[in-house]
Amino acid sequence: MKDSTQNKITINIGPVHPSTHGVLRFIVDISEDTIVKVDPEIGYVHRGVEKMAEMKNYNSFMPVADKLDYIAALNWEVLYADVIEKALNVSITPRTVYIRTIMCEIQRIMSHLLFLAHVGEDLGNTTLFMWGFRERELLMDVVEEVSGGRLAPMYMSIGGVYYDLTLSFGRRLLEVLDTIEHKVKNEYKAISYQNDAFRLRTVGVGVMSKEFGISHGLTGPNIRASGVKRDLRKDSPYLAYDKVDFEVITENDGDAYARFMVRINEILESIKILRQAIKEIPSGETKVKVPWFFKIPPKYTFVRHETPRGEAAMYLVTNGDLKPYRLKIRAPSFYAIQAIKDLLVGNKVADLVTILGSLDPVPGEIDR
Amino acid sequence: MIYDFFYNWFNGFLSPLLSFILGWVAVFIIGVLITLNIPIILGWVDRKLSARIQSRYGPTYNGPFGLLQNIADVIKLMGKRFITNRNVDTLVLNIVPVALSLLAFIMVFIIPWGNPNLILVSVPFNLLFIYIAMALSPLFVLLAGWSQNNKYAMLGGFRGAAQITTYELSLLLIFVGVGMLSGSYNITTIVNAQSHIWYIMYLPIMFIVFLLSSLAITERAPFDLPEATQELQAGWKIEYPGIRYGLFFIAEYVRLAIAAMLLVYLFFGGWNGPVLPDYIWFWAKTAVVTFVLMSLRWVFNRPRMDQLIKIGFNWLLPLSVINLLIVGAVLFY
Amino acid sequence: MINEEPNADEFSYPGLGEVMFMKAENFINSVLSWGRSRSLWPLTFGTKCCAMEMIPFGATKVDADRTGTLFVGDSPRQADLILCSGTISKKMVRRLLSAYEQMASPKYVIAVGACNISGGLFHDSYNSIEGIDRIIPVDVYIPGCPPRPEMFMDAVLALQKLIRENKEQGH
Amino acid sequence: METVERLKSEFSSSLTSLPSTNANETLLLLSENEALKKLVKSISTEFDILFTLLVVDRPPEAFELNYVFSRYRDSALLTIRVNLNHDKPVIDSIAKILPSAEWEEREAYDLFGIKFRGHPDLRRILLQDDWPGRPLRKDFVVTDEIRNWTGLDLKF
Repeated sequence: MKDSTQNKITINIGPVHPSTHGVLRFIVDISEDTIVKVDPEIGYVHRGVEKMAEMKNYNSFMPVADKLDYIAALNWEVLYADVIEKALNVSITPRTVYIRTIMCEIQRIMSHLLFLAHVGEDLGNTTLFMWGFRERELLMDVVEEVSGGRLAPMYMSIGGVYYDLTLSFGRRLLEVLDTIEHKVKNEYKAISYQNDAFRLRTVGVGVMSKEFGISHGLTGPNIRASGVKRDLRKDSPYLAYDKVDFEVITENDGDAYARFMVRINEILESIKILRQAIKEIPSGETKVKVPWFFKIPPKYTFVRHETPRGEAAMYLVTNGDLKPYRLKIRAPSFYAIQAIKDLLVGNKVADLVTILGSLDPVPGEIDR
Repeated sequence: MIYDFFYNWFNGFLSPLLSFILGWVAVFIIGVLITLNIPIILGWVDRKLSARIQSRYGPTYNGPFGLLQNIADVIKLMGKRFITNRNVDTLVLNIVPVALSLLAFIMVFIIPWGNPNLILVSVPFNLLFIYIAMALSPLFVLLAGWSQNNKYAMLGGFRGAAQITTYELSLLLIFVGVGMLSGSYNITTIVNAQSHIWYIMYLPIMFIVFLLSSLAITERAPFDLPEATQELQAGWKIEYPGIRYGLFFIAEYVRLAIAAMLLVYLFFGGWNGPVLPDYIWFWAKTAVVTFVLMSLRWVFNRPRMDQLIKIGFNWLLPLSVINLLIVGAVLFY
Repeated sequence: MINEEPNADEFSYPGLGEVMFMKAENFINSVLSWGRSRSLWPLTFGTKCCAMEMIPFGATKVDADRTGTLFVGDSPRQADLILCSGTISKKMVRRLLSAYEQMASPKYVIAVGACNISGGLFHDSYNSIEGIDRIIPVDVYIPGCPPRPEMFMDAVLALQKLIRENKEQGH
Repeated sequence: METVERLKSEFSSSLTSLPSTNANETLLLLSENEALKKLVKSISTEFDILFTLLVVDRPPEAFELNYVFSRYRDSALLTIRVNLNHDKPVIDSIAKILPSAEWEEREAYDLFGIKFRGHPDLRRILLQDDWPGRPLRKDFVVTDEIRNWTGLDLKF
């Protein structure tokens, strides 16, 4: 046998590359179209968010939290608001709880649709890409109707939400959900998960065992695709997740196709949650009075939520000042990208984009 | 034959030598015009079709229905600065786009355009000439990949050469099969032999094989691995700015048109058809085949390189051989 | 005499050939600028939120392809326009510069979003650049955090107008 | 929890329980830094994921490292707190035991300058190699000089 390191080529992928989902960089050593070593390099959108948190007062940090993960902005807004409310010992009204649940689930569907679109793009199927964005726009309009913003809505405030839901919101959302359910079950089926060419590229690619995922700290849909039944919405319910009925989606194969299917099924599950939440939403106030400037006594506050990409957490350290003493952000994609350097070895170079896309990383939250 | 027409027309009032030269010049100009117009028209159709499949509009601003869009693209590409990297093989780098469009030009020259007389220059074995023009392209793809001094380009060049070489084999077997059935490698003879029954009835498997092979040889999605945007940026075209990049579109779309026309000639009876005049039959068939070839691009994702080669060698090649043997056996008895 | 004859040494009327040449030059220039304006292929240099609004700009609802803005997604060599969006961190600056330098002239730059124009929300961060016009020349700015996809369309149309009126020669 | 009882008997002298403000969280203070590796090894069967590594800079005394462990079975959390000398912040790496700690430690090295002994690949992760300073330290002030620094040698 010839030594495989002799005819090794080192190629650089990124940071500006159509399939890196933003600005990630991979320095890949390949030998005869097979990856032998990957060195992921991150930090291309490092903005020093954790330092900025120490420089701003609690309310001023909200727009920054909004832009941590720009695909699931509302989830991070809810998480940040939740941390501050926990530290302040403020309890929000029941209507706010439901509004936040609805917004989190809308954002989850939007994020997963974008994931489907990006996997389509990575595999060279531009139509799936365009369709994913077509359905995402429908939900964007719904979010815009309530909050006035599309991508970074700035809808959550500390102690509630900025505006109450509009009158037509529920009816409109249900219409959109019907459309999306129909499209996911029919059109997407034809072009992606029942399409032989799609299965050829994803089934058995990037297989991640249960042990591998656990030891590398993967969470969310990525670990659920490997058969670990773990969902914070079920395990330690927050918001209104203990009042709605839903199932934790798992797949057993742990390959790219399983990760794709978990997301497809989670869209349908989120639609189920939304329909219940719209029906059961109580009336009442949407805000608890919290002053703009406030101090939090010295304490450690830890809150974690299930964002579309996995378990996100914020660890807030306060020292009785107007600003946080330290805010640590735990980004689920950070661990996914960390795992990719062991996951990619032995695969074909063309599978790099498939595996990377199926892990659904977002550089915004990786780099913070 | 259009050359004969011009020669005879010029010969009416000029000397034979002069009419020989002028005849070739006229044919040459017509060939160039056709070659240049195919990418503009087909490119527009491609963009509009893809847009409608993806529930968009496609180009609308430039001219009616965006018809002038590709002309604007060409003008823009011609106006770009002619830049070349350091450390590249400049000669090879610049020869490749010209050579590829020249191969396309040759194919335009020797294929009949919907009528046995509508052929620029008639060549006895024009099917084989077209095959040769197609078979030469991996050489230039490889040269392009090598000359750019870029790893993406080199990988793309290797991929392109491997892909085209793999699928050319099945293509050759198809041509042999058709040649066995009709007894000729001249497209006019082949079409005339199909006046009663189309060859798709004899060679159904080969039709599928030809469909896939022609996609692979034209390097269009889903078989656009050599230039896979998501993997290799632009593959072997990566360092070509300006009009040199535009020339690749000529090669791509002319090969697409030739592939569609060959499908019609070899399997669907060419211009044969009842009641309606022959050119309507031919262009209707070609339009349908082109539509199918184009829309395949927007429905399937691309396979991996090893899978593509596997499909070519494990399925398409044996199937072609089997079909060829059956045809041979039937013809022998 | 009020109108003095110009001195023949200093001034002479252009000859016919010169006029023809100038007319032809003007015609070629106008055709070129029409082509350039109507076929702006962008290099999507998206780093952050604005990139997520840049994709709907090319997708179904707004459809950049209508104006000839084709997302070829290829290398910088074939692009005419950088749609530079999102925060540019200090690590990203040299990549932006090299991507810009790889493009063939004439090339144009659109700065998208508050972070890109002035640092925006992250202006007091230790790792962001306060405006890409410190690094590369910018032709059109799109404000917003993030801007809507329609604003991208507006910016591209504005750039097209500038190019057609020869106010913007590219770099 | 039985794990905590077991750990306390194993590391009796160096492990003290602290009151935690969060639900489901057990907070333990490890006073002996050298024992960290052994401690992590002994809990890694029970708590299988390093959920996050929170570093708090408390000048002039110490860097406070909070290793937050979690497990997939339920939502229990275990936080091990370690204090490091502020002038010479060095601690053993646990990246070999838990692969998920590798990048967290690189990040702590990058942003705080904490050195991890025995780390397989200790480089800067978020910032480029020639970046001046450790930005998340409390003595690092974001000045105009830092904000205008691009790392490029631009001449206009």
